[in-house]
Amino acid sequence: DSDRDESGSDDQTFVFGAPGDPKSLDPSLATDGETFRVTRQVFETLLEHEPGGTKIVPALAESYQQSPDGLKWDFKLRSGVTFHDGEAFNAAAVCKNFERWYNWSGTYQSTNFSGYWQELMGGFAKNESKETPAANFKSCTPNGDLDVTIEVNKYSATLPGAFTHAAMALHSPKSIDAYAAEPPPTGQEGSFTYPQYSQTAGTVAGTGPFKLTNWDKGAQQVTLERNDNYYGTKAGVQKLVFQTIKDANAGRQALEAGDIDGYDLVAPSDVKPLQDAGYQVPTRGVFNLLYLGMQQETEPLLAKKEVREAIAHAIDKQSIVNSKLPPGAVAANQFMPDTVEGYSDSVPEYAYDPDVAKEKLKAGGAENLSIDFCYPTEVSRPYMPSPPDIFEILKANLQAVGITVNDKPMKWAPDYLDATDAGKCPLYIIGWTGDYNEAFNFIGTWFSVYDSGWGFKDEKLFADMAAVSAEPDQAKRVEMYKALNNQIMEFLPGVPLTSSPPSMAFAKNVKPPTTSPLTQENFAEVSFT
Amino acid sequence: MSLLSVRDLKVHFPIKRGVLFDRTIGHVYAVDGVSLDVERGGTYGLVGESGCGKSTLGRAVLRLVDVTSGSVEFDGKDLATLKGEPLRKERSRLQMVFQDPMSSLDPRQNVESILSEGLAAHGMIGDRKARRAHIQQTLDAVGLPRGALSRYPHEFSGGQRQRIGIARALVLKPDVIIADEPVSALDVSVQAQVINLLEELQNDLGLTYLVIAHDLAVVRHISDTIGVMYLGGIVEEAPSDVLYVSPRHPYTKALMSAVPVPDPEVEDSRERVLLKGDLPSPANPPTGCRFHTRCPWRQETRCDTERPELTLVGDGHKVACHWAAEIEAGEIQPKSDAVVGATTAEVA
Amino acid sequence: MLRYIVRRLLQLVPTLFGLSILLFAWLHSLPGGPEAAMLDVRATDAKRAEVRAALGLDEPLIVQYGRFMKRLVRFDLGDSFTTGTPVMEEFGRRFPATVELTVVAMIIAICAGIPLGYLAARRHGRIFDGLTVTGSLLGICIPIFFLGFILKAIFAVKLGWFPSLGRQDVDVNATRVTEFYVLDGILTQEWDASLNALWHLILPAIALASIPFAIIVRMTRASVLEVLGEDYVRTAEAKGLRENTVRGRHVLRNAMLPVVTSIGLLTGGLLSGAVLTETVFVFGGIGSFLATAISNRDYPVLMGFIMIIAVIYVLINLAVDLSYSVLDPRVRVR
Amino acid sequence: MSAKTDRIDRLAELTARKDEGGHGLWYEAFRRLRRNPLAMTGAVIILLFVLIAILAPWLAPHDPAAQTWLGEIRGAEGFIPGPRSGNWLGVDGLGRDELSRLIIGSRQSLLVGVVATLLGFTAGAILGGLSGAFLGMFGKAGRWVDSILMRFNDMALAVPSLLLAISVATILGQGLVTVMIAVGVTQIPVFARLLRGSMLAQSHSDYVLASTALGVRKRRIVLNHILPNSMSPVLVQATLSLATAIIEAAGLSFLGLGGANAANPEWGVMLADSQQYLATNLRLAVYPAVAIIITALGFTLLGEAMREALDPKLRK
Amino acid sequence: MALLEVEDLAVTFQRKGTAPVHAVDGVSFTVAEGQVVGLVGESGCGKSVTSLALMGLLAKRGVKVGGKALFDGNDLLTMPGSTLRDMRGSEMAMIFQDPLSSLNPVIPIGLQVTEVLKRHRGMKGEPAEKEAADLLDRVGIPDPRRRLKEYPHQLSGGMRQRALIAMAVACRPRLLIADEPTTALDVTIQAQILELLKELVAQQGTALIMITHDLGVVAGLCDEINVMYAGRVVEGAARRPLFASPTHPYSVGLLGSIPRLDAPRGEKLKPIPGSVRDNIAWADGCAFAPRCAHRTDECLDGPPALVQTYTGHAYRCVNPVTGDEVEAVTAAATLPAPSIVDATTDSDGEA
Ligand SMILES: Nc1ncnc2c1ncn2[C@@H]1O[C@H](COP(=O)(O)OP(=O)(O)OP(=O)(O)O)[C@@H](O)[C@H]1O
Ligand SMILES: Nc1ncnc2c1ncn2[C@@H]1O[C@H](COP(=O)(O)OP(=O)(O)OP(=O)(O)O)[C@@H](O)[C@H]1O
Ligand SMILES: [Mg+2]
Ligand SMILES: [Mg+2]
Ligand code: NI
Repeated sequence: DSDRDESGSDDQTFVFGAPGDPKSLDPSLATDGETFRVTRQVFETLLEHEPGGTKIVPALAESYQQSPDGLKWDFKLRSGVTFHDGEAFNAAAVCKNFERWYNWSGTYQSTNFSGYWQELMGGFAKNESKETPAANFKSCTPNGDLDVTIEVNKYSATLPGAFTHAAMALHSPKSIDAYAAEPPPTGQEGSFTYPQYSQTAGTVAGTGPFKLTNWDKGAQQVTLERNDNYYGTKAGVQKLVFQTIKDANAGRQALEAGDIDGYDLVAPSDVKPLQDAGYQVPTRGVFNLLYLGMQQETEPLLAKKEVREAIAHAIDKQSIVNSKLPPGAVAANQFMPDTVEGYSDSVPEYAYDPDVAKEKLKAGGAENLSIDFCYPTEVSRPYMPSPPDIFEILKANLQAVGITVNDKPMKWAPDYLDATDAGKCPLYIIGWTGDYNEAFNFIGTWFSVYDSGWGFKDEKLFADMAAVSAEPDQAKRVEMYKALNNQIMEFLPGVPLTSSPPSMAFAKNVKPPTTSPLTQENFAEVSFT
Repeated sequence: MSLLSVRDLKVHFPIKRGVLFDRTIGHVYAVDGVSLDVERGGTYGLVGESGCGKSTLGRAVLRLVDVTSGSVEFDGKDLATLKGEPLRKERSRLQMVFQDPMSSLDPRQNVESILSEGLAAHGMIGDRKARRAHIQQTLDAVGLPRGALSRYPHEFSGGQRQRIGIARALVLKPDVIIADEPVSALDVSVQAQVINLLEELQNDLGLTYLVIAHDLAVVRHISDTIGVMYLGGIVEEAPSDVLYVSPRHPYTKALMSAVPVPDPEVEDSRERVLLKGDLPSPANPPTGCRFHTRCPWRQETRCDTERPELTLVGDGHKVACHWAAEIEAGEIQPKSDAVVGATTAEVA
Repeated sequence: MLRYIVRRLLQLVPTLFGLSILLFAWLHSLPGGPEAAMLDVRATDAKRAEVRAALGLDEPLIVQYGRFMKRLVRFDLGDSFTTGTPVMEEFGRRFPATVELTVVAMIIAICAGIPLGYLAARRHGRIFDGLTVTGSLLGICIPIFFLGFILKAIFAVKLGWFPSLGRQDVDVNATRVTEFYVLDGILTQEWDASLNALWHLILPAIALASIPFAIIVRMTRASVLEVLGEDYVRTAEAKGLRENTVRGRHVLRNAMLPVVTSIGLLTGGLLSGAVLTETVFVFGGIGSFLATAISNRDYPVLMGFIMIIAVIYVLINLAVDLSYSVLDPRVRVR
Repeated sequence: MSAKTDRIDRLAELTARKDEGGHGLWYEAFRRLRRNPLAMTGAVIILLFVLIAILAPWLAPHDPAAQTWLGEIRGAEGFIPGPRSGNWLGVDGLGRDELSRLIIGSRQSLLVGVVATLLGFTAGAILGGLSGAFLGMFGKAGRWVDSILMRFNDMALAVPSLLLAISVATILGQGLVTVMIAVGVTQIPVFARLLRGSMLAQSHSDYVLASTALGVRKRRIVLNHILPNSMSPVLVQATLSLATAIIEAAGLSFLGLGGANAANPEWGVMLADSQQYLATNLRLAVYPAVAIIITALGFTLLGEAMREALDPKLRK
Repeated sequence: MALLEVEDLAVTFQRKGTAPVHAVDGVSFTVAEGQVVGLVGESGCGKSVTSLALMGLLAKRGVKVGGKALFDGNDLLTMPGSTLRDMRGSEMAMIFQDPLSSLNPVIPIGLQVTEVLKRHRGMKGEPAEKEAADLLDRVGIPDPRRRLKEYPHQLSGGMRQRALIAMAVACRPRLLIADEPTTALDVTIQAQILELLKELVAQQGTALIMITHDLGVVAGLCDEINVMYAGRVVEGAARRPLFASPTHPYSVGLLGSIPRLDAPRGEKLKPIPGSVRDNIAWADGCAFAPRCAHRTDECLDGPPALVQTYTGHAYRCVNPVTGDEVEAVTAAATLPAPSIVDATTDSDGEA
């Protein structure tokens, strides 16, 4: 390990500790962040977010044009780009990717594989299941070598964010042919065998600054090597290794021992000590939200606004921020962080005030409220470093205003996720990290239709959501989002709690990548100093 | 008719081995065709080397091990075929005294519960007071202090423990007591106390004994009749005085001459029959006469091939040897190195 | 001898058979059923039924079991529900790490435990003895995550003697033959790789060894104490043999007998108990995979793992018995 | 009588009395234990902790669940107030008094140990007892019953305890009861084997034969003789199990199966919670770890000493 | 001069928290080359402890050894450990009671024999093997070559004891201590072993200390016999005088307790009442007094001295039994007097 750090030349190995294993080397088959962290270094998208920000900027497309109705998207492609396998990047290659996705059949149509495609672009050329949404993708038309037009059936707020999404990164035409040659994934819903090409390095090829060379599942390492033919600034290190480290302490100690050069998800209490010891601990911009969920059906008293208000007033968000969250964390007052466009400055506030809370409880006829409160154990999320602790604080808050809280600890997966999703928990804590800068990615996820996690039906709210989702004009949408935020907070379906920026840590001799609120760091920026 | 009569008793223990399920691959012929009679009020002594099947025979009589074949007739009933509850009921009439007075007493039971257990099992003397009186009477009989009732076995000396063991057998007022090496584990001085006690009890209560021991002197001391066992079978049986005066079986002769006598005069002057080798395995007994492998008088014919029957040779004297008469008559001489004269001992 | 081995191996059959029935019934009786792991929570009942039908979960248990057994005899443990890869393949990739770790841990536990236990017995009732007994207790009591953290804090972070994670440095280019890294290095004569892998094994192995070490110390101590009181040791002394002869030939050899038995069982236990160590030391291995399988109710993986562990248990026991019969002629098998 | 014969009698009396064990086996074992300093150390430790557990509500200076000092904690700086007057061991990550939590925690921890051990002990004793009884007393059919029971036992050994714990958790949900049951269940095969072996040895003893000869029923023999005499190794194991049960329970809590509960802290859970502060506030891990270690030490010392005291070889 | 002169040998076991046990309390005797000396007594009287003390095999801790044991003029008790180690097995050797437990179960007989040869006679390899086979042959083990490769459990009891004897005599020791060598064996085997011992003594002139509880065994074997009780020799004499005219009431009692094969049947045994107890202190007087039917007041005037008669007969008793008294004493002993121990425990039992 040490010789690597001392050698100073640029053919060095950079080892990064990731909190989980990737699932697939083909990002279009994946839905998880750990997969995307890896594939983002290998594959590139038409558009991307500006480094360190949430603004959408051109990537493989040098520029793009949106038709006023938002149905036609013209991309002017970058020239002189080649895939890792030597194939040229051009309009035909782009369309080959879109057609691959659009024409997926059989097991590929399962949400297990094409979850993000379905979310971003709807269904397929031929939907095989009733549950698959109607296709929104209409066509991809090359206009010459470097111009391409993508048409959709109707405008959706997922655009243009979809074109930045890692799941829609572009593969080389040769590799797509190779994928097609392989038998499709086998198995039933939930139990699929990933196609071989997505499990071993060699077939997949993108345009990114790194090439995939090895995935050692036993050692839980993915190895990438510098793409020396990269069109842009070449990667700062010769070799990039993502090593899975699930245990936060192990990550920290590995960094201190010099075995790794950086890791993600630094525990809040480790941030300051690491900084004090001279390590670089850049903090991302906040792009997530932790909230207290309420299910109005399992606990009818929650259907009363007074009771929900009482709970909101009872909670001391700031004490959570102070004691449990990393530097840069803030208390939230609506269902999105302030970094998202559409954030409203004028939402109704429910300040911490136990006395008001008690009164509201009385008004709601819930003085003796006794309520089940679910929380996950054995898990740490970027927006929620130690759920049991946060639960304890919330519980103490609620008990202080006379609510009896019944602990319902559960294991994160699948128990907790199942229970909260199915509406079995009257109170629960959970959160969301945004995929791209679009308010719909936050509030739309929760409030656009009836959701068993909330258990309420507010037709007006649902209709307004549908409207904003179909509005192609960006500026108009932002205003509508602000209004919606006010509307939601007026209704108060749950209590937004906090937004906390997850931190990364890097060794002293590393020039770290620009942190991204979307956790979309570009490791090509990394180099040793 | 005798009180206890054993006829052609066989106890074979299977030797098991197998791949998935155990399969019998042979037998230990622990007791292999024994017949004997014990008269009411009499004492039958059984001697023999370690492993020759004495204990097994004693246990088989009590049906503590399963009998392979043969009969054990007790007071007209065949115990060998009895099972379950009837057998359990019958047990009150035959009792056993064990070799090791410590291991045969449950260390966690006090004397009173040791003694009352049998009574309870047979529903005898239901009244608590009467039961206690009976137990105390028994204690008196074996010479234990009355205060012993509430004490535990480990608080007694070896001799006293053996007394408890005897008392346990006595409380049920049995007809027959089988004593399996009752004194082997005791010091000589205590051994004498216990032997005397057994004799006294027999005189007072009219008990019938089957006494098992490896010490010929002890057996001879208390028995009326002695059976000498060798490798699962009885090779000689005679009234005890007769046996000492005129042992007829070569094995008995050897055994007799091997018993040390605490008297230098005798020791220095007696002739010894020294046996070569050890007791063969009962799992693989020699053919013919079981003793032929070690017998100084072994003959070329019959010994190796034919198993001798126990035959009457005199007044109550039975021998299982083809050549008993010839040996007695001096027609057959032992191998020269087997007999050690008195002179060799006189070296010092 | 061969007959005996065959016999013992044949005994595996009923044990495994019983175990499979038991496991099968048990796993299928858990709430949620196997399909719970495979479905999206929002799945409709229709979808659920569809999956159940597809998996054959509607059929009577006995039919399902039959199918399971049919695959089993072909050494096919099915595919993992969570990764979709054949269970055998997943194990093949991860088990070597666990085995390597276990073996080194046991070597450490044995090499440290037996001499210490022996010395403690020789100094029975003195301070050294007391310290050893108490010290071995700490080995049992300190949780592995804590011990692991401390070990790393001292030897990896502070002193920098050992690496804090992984099985091999990332920049070691080793050829993989068997997935046993140390062995691979030896086979391919890449000594550096082998040494590097060994180096990575030390700390996790020490952490994992803490419990077996403590048990071995105590067993050796008790066993030596017992043997020291045996008549044949007195005989050896009466023969005027040199002290070392008495110790080595007469005391230790006999004292090892019960220790060997427990070493076998401990090894089996470690194989399934290495989860925490593997997590703390980021060691790969079967542990974390198994933990995930458990929480996801990944039935094929669980079944496969338990069956494999059962086989290993039996094999280890056989090995123990065989080595026992080498060490102790009294139990020599025919 | 002369003065000298009096002396003889007195002498005899003296010598006899000296030899008097006086009481049952257990009493003697106890006497030996009392002379053993290690055993006494163990006993004192256990007594102390039991006392603490009993008197916990009065001993604890603060409410263990009250997040009184939450406001002082700076998560972003990893700062948690350490030992100081009023909070003798400092506060934990949620601003609760660490000492109070440790004291109250002794209740749950001891409870887990005791209940889990009792469970394993009882179930194991039943299984092993049945097995031993059948094997020892009921001939061929008994051997069958025994081998079936023991095969079960072997299988149980092959199942990782974690899996066992988690399936208990899926059925019962998370919580202390789950942990108790899970830990207890893993102990069952150990107890079963031990009791069976011990009973097997006892069933060959002469006093069992003697009782059979007396015509005592088999069931009675098993219950009155074999079982009580086979118990001592099992009891010794139980004291040792108590120690391991606490540790195993801590392990399961660490994996999140314990079901944390603020008002009823448990050492294992505290230890698990402290994991996030290992780097910054190691003491939060050290306190519960030390508590567990000392308790385990107490039980182990006592158990080991008991093993020695009850060892028939050492008993003259 | 005698080969071994034991003078006032005393062994005290002392453990923390318990009263000291005077297991051996001033034992003196001598053994000359070619002589067989018997130590007889009931269980627990200190026979084994005496022999272990002579061999230097007692534990180092918690044991206090006093007196002198001159072997060829050198005191065994104060000898440095290494010298003693050199002597053990070569100059003096020991045979133990239980032949199975005294042999290492996991080592072949051959190695157990050759290791002595290696240690003391510097033999190695084939010569050692050959010598071992010769030794086994000499003690009467048939087919010795094969037996060398076998393990103790494969041998019968008699053969094991022979193997032990072979090891003991491998270096032709000048002193052989046999601690109850035949107690665990059958009488026919016992006779074989005793015969073997006699031969060895006769052929090699070894001095033999024979320890047993069986008066019958010593009657045919020993030249001198010492009867021990509670750690002391209570009577010592040559073989014939001892049996012909036992002087100490204890010896008389012992003889009266043994059923004799040659005595007429029906004669009642005359046991000593009571039983041996561990810690009877000689300091107060004769330790045998509580069981002695012959006791008088003087018995408790302190420990009786060892009286030496001019015939070489020695006894430790104030009221020795004279020839014609033997009958009377033993008769008295048979009275069913409640034993003293019982009487006292009686009262204790109620407490
Ligand atoms: N339960 C059993 N199973 C198998 N073999 C047995 C059993 N009990 C006794 N034997 C064998 O039967 C033979 C006779 O044993 P038994 O105990 O009757 O001998 P014994 O004459 O009483 O010997 P000892 O004098 O040593 O008590 C021995 O070889 C013994 O090993
Ligand atoms: N290590 C020891 N610690 C304490 N007391 C001991 C020890 N060894 C022996 N003794 C005691 O010393 C006394 C003499 O014991 P010893 O073994 O010499 O008797 P023995 O005459 O050989 O008896 P046996 O015929 O039973 O072999 C006994 O009372 C015994 O309890
Ligand atoms: Mg017997
Ligand atoms: Mg002795
Ligand atoms: Ni005898």
